[in-house]
Amino acid sequence: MLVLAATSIAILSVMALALARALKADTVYDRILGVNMFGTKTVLFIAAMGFLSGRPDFLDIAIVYALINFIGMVAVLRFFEYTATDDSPESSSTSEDQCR
Amino acid sequence: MIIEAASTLFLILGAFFSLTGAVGLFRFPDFFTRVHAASVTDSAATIFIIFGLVLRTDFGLVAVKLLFILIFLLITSPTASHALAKSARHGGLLTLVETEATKKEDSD
Amino acid sequence: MVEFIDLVLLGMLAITAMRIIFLKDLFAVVMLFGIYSFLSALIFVNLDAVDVAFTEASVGAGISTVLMLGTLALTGRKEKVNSHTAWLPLIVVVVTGAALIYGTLDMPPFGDSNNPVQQHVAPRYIQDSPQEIGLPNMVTSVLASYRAFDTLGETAVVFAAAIGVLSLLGLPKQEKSAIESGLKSHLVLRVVAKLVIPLIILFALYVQFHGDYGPGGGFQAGVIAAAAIILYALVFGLPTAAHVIAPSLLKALAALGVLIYAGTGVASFFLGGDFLDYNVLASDPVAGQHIGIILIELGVGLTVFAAMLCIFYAFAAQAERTNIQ
Amino acid sequence: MSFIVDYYNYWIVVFLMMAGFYIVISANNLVKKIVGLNIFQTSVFMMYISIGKVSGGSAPIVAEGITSYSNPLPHVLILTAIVVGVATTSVGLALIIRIKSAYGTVEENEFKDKENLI
Repeated sequence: MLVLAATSIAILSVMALALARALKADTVYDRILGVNMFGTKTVLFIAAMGFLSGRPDFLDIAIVYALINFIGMVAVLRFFEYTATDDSPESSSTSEDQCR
Repeated sequence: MIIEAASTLFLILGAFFSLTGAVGLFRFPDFFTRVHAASVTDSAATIFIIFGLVLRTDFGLVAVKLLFILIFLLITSPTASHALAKSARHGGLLTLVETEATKKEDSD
Repeated sequence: MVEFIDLVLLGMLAITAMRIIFLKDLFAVVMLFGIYSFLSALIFVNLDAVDVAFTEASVGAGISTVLMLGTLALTGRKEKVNSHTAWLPLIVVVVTGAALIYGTLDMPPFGDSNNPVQQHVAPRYIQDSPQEIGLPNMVTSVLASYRAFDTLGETAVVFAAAIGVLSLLGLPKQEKSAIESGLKSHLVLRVVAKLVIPLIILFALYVQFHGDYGPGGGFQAGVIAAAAIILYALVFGLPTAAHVIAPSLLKALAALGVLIYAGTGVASFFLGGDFLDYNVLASDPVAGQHIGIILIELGVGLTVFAAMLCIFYAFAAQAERTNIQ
Repeated sequence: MSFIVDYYNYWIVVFLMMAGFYIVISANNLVKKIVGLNIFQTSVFMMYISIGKVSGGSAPIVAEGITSYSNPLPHVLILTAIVVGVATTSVGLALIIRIKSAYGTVEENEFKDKENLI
């Protein structure tokens, strides 16, 4: 039980770090990386939390998280393709803005 | 007893790998190394933690669901990292070495 | 432990909300909003609302993020900086917030089992629904049987929203010579998407039919199935997806779902019961409840699937039209 | 101390609600307003779910060995509210797209000069 709690807290702190990365990113890509890591760690956190509370039959939610995280990533990449063909000077300048 | 010990070991390893990945997310110098740190540890931590949890079930439906999550994450997470790195490359992001090389060219 | 996790998650949520206020890059705002949805879903899991968490994770984080990104692709991703400081809104917000916090002091304490809310209808649902309806998942029992009227209304709202979006934006036209779009350069992604989409659809079916026993049900299953097709459309382009599932078919499906739902009600009418009273659908009341719940969950699932996909098609068609011009 | 434990949940909900409210009334960009509206909405959801929580209770799905369940009624209300919320959000976003194509801008303060266009 103690190990589960420790693992949950470790995952929770990793989530906090990934969130910090997503909140304060140098480039857009770093932000997406933070969001992606946050998503995968959340999946693990839900799984661990289910065992911690003694009802591990709610893993369906973790599966949904994994699915939606992936779809969200693909949507973001697709959005980049649009803005890259649409107005590439503007979109590249915005990423530069965040860079510096 | 052995199963419990193995589960504990797996969970601790998984937690350790996740933490190193998070540190890597901050400490590595350029975006591509950060992707590397994040995605490699992501996969390792997923494998360890899920196996650690599977050992705590009675190997029924819950274990099957956990394995489903594992397979799904092992397929999608590296793909997402790869696609992200690829589009960052297309978007004109440089590695640290390349940035230094361009700086040197500028100063020459 | 529950309180500790709750506190940490709520803290993360508050920080994310603060960051959303000050960010000017709308793309980052939408990304953070996705995190915000995921975090709130986690809080729902922690507060025992597994069905709600399921819905929030699939609908809130998935569909809203995709739709907002589609809108941003059309409207531009930079928010213009306004020079004047917004003092008046800040004062309004602080005063309202102070009043609300003063109001919370009169509320019953968090988590107390003697709160008024826990005394009235909830005990009946908790004690009697497993016998009356015969399902372990009380949320499904209440949603689909005790409050079936309400759910019929909600399904109709989703249907109406789809009609609204279609009348505003219009569906993609099926052209033979449509330009190939999609993520052409991402070969790995295309292969993996092909691998993953059947898994997602399988999982959607599981959620649809297992919703009586675990978290899940028609709303969630519809959205997950729609998400599978959305993934297909994102990776392989809208024309290909519209070729697989035609927009005209979706219109019919959305209407069919509401029709199945209302039709179940009318059927129970003709069998001598009240509207949406499933007891009369079979000789045994519990079996009747089962049939009724499966039927209306199917109706809900179909409507939500078709409505969400229609909405996505409409947004994506707008985006592609602007992209081509 | 027990005072804080009893109420912190509601306070953070109020904070989030006000954050959403602030975005709605201060932002000029319509997309950001929609995001603010969604934050507001989510905080209301959280309020309901907090009210339905029973300490020591478990998720309202019958299982052996569990005696205390959280209140299922708020869950039902919020479950449908989330789906309806996204449906209405999508109508709002569709309206924004139409506004963009009609006026060429989604910034609220830029509409002023274009009022006679309607």
